[in-house]
Amino acid sequence: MIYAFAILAILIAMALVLVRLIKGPTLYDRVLAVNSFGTHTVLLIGVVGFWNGRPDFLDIALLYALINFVGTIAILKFFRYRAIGDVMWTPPQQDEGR
Amino acid sequence: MRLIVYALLLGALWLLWSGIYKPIIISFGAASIGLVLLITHRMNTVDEDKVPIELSPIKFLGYLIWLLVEIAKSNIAVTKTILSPTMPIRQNLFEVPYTQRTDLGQVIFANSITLTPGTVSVETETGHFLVHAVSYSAADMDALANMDARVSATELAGSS
Amino acid sequence: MLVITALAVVRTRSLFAVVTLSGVFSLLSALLFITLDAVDVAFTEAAVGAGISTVLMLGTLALTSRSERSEKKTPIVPLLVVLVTGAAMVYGTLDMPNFGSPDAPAQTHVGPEYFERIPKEIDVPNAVTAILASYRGYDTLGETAVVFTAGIGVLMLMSGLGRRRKEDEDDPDQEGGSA
Amino acid sequence: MGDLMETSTAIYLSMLLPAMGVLINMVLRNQPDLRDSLTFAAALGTFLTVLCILSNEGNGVSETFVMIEVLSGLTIAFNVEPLGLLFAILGSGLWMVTHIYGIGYMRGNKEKDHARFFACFCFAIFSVMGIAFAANMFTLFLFYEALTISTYPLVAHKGTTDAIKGARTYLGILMGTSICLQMVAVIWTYTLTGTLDFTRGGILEGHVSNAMAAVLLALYAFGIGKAALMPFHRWLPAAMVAPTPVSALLHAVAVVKAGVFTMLKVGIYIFGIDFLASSSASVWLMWFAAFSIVAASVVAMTKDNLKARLAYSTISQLSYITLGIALASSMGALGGAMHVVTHAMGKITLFMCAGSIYVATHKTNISQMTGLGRRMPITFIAFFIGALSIIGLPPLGGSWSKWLLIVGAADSNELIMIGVLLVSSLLNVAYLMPLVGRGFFLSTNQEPAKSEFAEGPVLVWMPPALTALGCIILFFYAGYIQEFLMPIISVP
Amino acid sequence: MSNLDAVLQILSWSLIISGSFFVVVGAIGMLRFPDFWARLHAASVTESGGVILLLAGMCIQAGFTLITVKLMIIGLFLFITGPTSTHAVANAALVSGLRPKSLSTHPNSNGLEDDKR
Amino acid sequence: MRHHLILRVITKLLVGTIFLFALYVQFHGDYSPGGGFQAGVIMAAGFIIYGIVFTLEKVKAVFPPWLVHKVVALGVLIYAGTGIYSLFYGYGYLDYAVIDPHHPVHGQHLGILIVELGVGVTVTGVMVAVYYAFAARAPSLGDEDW
Amino acid sequence: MFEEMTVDFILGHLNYWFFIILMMTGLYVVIAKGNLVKKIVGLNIFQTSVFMLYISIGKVEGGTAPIFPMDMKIDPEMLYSNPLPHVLILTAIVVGIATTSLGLALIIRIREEYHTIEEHEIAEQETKVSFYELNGNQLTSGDNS
Amino acid sequence: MASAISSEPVHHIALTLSDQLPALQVLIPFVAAPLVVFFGVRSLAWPIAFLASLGSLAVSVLLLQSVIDGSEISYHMGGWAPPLGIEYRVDTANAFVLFLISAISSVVLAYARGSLKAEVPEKSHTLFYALYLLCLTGLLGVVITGDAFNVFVFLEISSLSTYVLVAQGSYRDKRALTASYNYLIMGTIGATFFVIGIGFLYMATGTLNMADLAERISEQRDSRTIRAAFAFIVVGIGLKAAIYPLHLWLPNAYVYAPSPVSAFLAGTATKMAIYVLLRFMFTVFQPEFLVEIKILEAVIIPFALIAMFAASISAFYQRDIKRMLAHSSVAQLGYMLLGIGSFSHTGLTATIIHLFNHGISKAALFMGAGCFVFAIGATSYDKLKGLGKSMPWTSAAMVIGGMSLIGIPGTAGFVSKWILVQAAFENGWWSFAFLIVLSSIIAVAYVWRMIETLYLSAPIQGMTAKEAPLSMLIPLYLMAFSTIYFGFATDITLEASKAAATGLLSGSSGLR
Ligand code: NA
Ligand code: NA
Repeated sequence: MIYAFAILAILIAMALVLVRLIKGPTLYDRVLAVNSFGTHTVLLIGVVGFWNGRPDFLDIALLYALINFVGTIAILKFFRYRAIGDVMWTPPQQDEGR
Repeated sequence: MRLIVYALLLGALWLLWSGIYKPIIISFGAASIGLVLLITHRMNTVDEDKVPIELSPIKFLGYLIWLLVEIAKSNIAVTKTILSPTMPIRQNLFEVPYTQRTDLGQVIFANSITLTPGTVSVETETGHFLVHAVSYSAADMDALANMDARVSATELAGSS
Repeated sequence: MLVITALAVVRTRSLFAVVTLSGVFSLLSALLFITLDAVDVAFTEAAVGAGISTVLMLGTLALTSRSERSEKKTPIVPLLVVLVTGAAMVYGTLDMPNFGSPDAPAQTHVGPEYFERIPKEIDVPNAVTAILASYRGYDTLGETAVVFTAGIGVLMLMSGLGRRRKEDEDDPDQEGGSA
Repeated sequence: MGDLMETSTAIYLSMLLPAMGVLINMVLRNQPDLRDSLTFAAALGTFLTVLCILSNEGNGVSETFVMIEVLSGLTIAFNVEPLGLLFAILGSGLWMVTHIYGIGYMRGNKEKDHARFFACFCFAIFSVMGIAFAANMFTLFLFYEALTISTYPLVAHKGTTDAIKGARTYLGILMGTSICLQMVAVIWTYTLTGTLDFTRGGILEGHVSNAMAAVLLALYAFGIGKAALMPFHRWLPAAMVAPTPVSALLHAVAVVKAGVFTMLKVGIYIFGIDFLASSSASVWLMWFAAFSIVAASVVAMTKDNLKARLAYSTISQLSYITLGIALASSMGALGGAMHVVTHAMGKITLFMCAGSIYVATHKTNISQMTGLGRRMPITFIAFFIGALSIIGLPPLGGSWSKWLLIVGAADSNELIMIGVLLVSSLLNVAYLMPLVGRGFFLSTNQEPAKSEFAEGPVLVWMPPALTALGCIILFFYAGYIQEFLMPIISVP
Repeated sequence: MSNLDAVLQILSWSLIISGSFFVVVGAIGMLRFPDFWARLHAASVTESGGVILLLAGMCIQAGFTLITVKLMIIGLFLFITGPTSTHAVANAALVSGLRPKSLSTHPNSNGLEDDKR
Repeated sequence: MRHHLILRVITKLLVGTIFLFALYVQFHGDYSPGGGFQAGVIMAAGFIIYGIVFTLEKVKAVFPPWLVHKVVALGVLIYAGTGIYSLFYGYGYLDYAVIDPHHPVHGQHLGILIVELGVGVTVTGVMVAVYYAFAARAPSLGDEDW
Repeated sequence: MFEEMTVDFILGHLNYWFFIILMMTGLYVVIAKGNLVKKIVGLNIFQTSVFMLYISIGKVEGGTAPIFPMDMKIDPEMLYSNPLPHVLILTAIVVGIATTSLGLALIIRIREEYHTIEEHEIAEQETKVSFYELNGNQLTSGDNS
Repeated sequence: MASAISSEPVHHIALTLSDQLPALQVLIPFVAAPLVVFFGVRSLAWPIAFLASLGSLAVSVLLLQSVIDGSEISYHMGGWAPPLGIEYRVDTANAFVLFLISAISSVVLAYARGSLKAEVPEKSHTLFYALYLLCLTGLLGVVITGDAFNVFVFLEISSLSTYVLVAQGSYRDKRALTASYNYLIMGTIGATFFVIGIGFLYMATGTLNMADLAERISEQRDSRTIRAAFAFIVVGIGLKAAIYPLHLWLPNAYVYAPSPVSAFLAGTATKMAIYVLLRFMFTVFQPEFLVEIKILEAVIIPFALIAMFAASISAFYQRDIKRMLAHSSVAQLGYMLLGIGSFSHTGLTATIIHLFNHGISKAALFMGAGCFVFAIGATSYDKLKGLGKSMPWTSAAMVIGGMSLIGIPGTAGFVSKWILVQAAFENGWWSFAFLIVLSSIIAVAYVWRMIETLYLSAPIQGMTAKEAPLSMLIPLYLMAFSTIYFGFATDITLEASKAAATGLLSGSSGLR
């Protein structure tokens, strides 16, 4: 009952975020959208678990939170340094800007 | 010493998450903890970073409660911004000095800044953070300084 | 949402977007699996599909290119193929039992028998693991071999040195950027 | 005389010796004299072995010796019967002759790759022995294909573009017909009757309708490409690019003879003469053969190149044998069988003469050979004798076989065919005699009057002289041959 | 005691509803805000407010069982990793040169507003 | 002060937990969703995030490539080896009853645990190996292509 | 055929058709698109949709996930969804990722050799290589023959 | 090893070594592969691989001996009886194919010892042999299993390892990479189609065991789900079997792969797929079903004929030996399909025996091509001119193989062609008989082109070609002579094929 409402809300939110994911325009918007999507998923798993009456699947929620985190960091690492495992990039001096 | 505390923490986590208290599972738990300790020990040896945890638990809890309140307040503020027809955004990128001694403390501060909607720590530099705010007002600097003090207060005294 | 994601993949040119959409697709399917009571599968799909798969693809993109540069080909043949295949599948579904019906052949034959036998023979709560690791354990051994094969396959394919930027003088894409 | 060795051993030995010849030539490739003489020894040995078989079996039919069963009911098996034995004697005997000739030609003409040449030669003879002693159509087909493959390198020997093209035609037609037509015919036969064994009286009677029999016969007739029945005859002139010993082998000893031999075996032992007669399945073949006889002769007349002329002559002569079978009468079959021998002797003479001329003078066209007869009398006389045999005049062997064919035509009430045979003889004169005439009786202005003795090396003019003598001898022994062959047409 | 139960139920429901509300608000902000930097904050509304409220509501529903513990651990994890992710994204954007569309001036800003992108 | 302070600190704090979670999933596969595959992926994720934040060389020092290769093969050998153990004692291949002939059900349970462990080991190894392979390639793209 | 299209039938089969649409989208991407990475993504979508189809076979109306209570006291009234498709799909997912990782490794190598990951550009390069292979010899050895 | 140690529990009877043979068939290479990786020592890699392959061969011979009388062996994996557990089911059809696969694997491995050094750098050899073993495992596993999903898993093991093995040709020619990628895409689509088919079958019957499926399918033959399942399975397998027009991946993959890989694949991979097709068509769906849906006339036969001609003609136009051989393989597969289409005992015998005969012929030919690669680094006709002189042994072996392709009497290829034409006659299909022999003529054309190039063309100036080493020639000749051997001594192959055909035509023998 109440869970249905929560599920609906989260789904709507996910759809909105999906739009942002598709639209962009920058890379970072998309990364943010993906990360946000992941958080929504974690919540959704939790709520759906409760709704189904079998909330002992929260392992999956934790898994997804972990994946979300690792994935976001990986994406950023890729696109900032364009390869994993490169020597850590040090930014140029701040005053020069880019 | 640290190792034992860490092991106990992991053990508690295992037991809490597991819910099954058969001997075979417990023994697996112990073995798992052993393996984890091995790997983390190797990791510690490999890099120069050690993250000493020098916090006072009780004060930290107190801080957390205060933080929750702050989060609630900022949430409402940003929600107003989102939902209002004009979306009054005044972005700003500015420096915020920190006073924590330990790395962990600094991180707690930085993350707290980010946790409260309206401010995000963007870069960490020597002595200060670069912070971005979405609807900046002069009062923000004071609020942040307040947060800084509270975090420092949770740190244990010790050598830098 | 799943359909939108899939269609977006067709149209988007930015490969980064495509890959993240793929991750999203996996994610949504994991959710779908949960609603279909397939929790083990959802777990695996989330870990593998949304996690590993997306990360690997991003790694590939980082080493290759960022957007699609297709020429305009007429999509007639692929569309035809797809339509025919789809039609064949729909044809096949016509005699299928309704979704979720409990007296489908799938539910009345081997399925319930597993339920009867697992408590007696294996005594493990997770039926999926029981079947996976015991009754059909040989399949799982094969699956492990597949993973093994992919692992050493990737090692074999990628074990050479990648080109270091500085050595790569004649690559036209190359810029003398710093690492 | 008692049995010197078992017939089965002899059969295998007669094939083993040529096979060893292959090895000898491969191993001893760089020691020409040892190699060539050992090969001759193998040839001699083969001939003697076949004679042993002759003494064992006479003109009877031996039991069948099965070597291996390849498919259910299909075996590689050998036996001895008069026609096959005759072919074997012919083949092994003429091998000796052509081998000597080959040595002379190759060395005289300074050809290359002697070892490969003789190795393939040996392999071809091996295949011929297999064909001769085959007890069923399956075995025969096997060795038939082996013969095609082993003679291909011989045809292409010179390695020039023309040689390669000619060899391609050779292989293309022969293999094309054998795979597309003959093999189908064989399998069809097997499906109809369940066996492929050569049996007196044939195996097809009762298993196939008359119309289908005609179709089946067509598949065989055109499928046996080596019999050069028009329109699948083009391989023969195309193979003229080969060195002359090869031509000799092809036209006299092995390939074409294997072709018509197969035709005879199919006609006599698969269909059966009586079945052919009663079903009228071979009437159409008669007309095709007749056409082939005449048309090939006409074309022969137009050819200036001697070997080409001889090639078309062979086509014509082979169709005699095909006609013999198609007449569906015993005499016809007998005539055809005998023609195998007489034509072989005659044609080999003609070819070796052509080769002798080439070795001595490097001339290939008849128009170039004016007055040559006076300088190469032995060769030209041998040619003359061979030509007479082909034309069919007594006292040469060729006259016997032609006579039997005419009788056979009469037996089948095919008077037109008699006419064809006679006309063909006239045409033979027209295309063979000119060389003799030109060689002896004409002279050109450019030529010096002196008549040197300008024959080629001994090894090159001796063999044709011998075979020419053979033509004469055959006339007198033809009767024996006829008697020898009688069992094949008599009903058991 | 049914009274307590009813109170707890209502409490949990309100928590869940408000949590959902914040979730949706955050998503709306993601769409509405004009540039990346602003959207960062919209996302963090979901991350902090939405998560805490929803999880709290579910905790109450679950009562004093292992499930509550699990929920709390999940919450803790999100608490730690959420801001870290956000920070990382912002950092990446900054380093690559992305700048906010409009900046207001302030004594403590380090002159970055001069660099427009 | 080094950069990425937050990432480094948080990662250091979390990796241990991630590994523990992985092993939890591994051994609780019988009771709740989970098992070898999932556990392997999570385990690898731990190494990967360490590698991302702390550089590839460091994670290679913790989990050297030669060890990864051996681990990859080891998992398969464990799984297949269990079956061979059954064969050796005259049972069908992978018949777990051999482990405890008097209590076959218990044997089943043990067998499942062992083979799942083999699976987890291999999956960890492979995922880490794949990560090493992809990460070791230097990119051949310039900045402008981005 | 159309007589059987009752509402119940359509509703009961809608999910299958939905998954089929997804599958065909994925298949279309694989076949029609020329970018190598996109093909792999399409392949993934195709495969994942097949998995969805399988899992939906196993679903029982009113059933729940096939994990028994900890104490193994199974309520006979309780309906569980069929675990067998789950087992198969778990295997299939893993096989899918294995294929994907190999495909991506190949793409990286291809990029290094061809400097592109678009099918048509690769084909152009390959045609050139084949052309030189066949005709290059003639160009260089033309003077010899 | 094992012995009859009896134990207490009630229902267990100890299994002897000969009982364990089905499991050992796949296990030996299966365990050898990770062992190679685990030891990581390059000098051990080849010996382990070779010994494993030989072991596998020994087991397959033993298995073939015990089932050639028409019996069947059933082995329950994990001790669980089907349909709950996975079953290995050995009858003559798959025992024969197992024998083929392990025999070719062993000979090619012996050959690879010398050949690989010329084509793949030494540092990759250890993993190469490990992948080779995995490929072998996959092939054997697909053939021996009696469970439909198990087919998929082992199919993917063999496919994935194949993709990587093909890509190893990139050291010589970078086009190997795209060939491998295209193969991956098409192969995965095929495998997924197969899985869809299995899914439909499961939906309709509720089981995955082949024998059980057979029973249940026969009760509902007109179900549209079953029919759709059939279509998807056939198309999926058809992709792997390179049935025209789903064969597009094959030429490039065979050409650019390292020579031992081409030889191994050409002899085994497509044959395994044809076996799976046979197994599903006849044992699972059973002959009555095939008759009902008229698949044979409508689809199999037309595509068989198209393959025979189109592929033969394209083989003729190729300018590279390996490419010619690859197209030739597609054509020869057409013959196998035609045998299936004739739906008679003779026809199926022809298919199965051609599976074997073509396998050994093609393996020999590709090994010969590999010798050319070893000597001169190329296989295109313009570089091979005149090599008949300087590489006589290799060229002679190629001639032998070529004869078998054409179907010259005295070779294995002739035997299968004969039986096929016989089958056509038995069905009264005159035209097909002619078509078969007509396509053989095209084979003459393309084989003869090779022969002319080798023997009758002037060698290229400056080309120094030495004959391949003994380590490569001996396995090559072993394979080439077996082509001749099995052209005469057909008792084993013929008996096995006939027994297999009988077994297949009688449908399924039900659950054990
Ligand atoms: Na914030
Ligand atoms: Na499985």
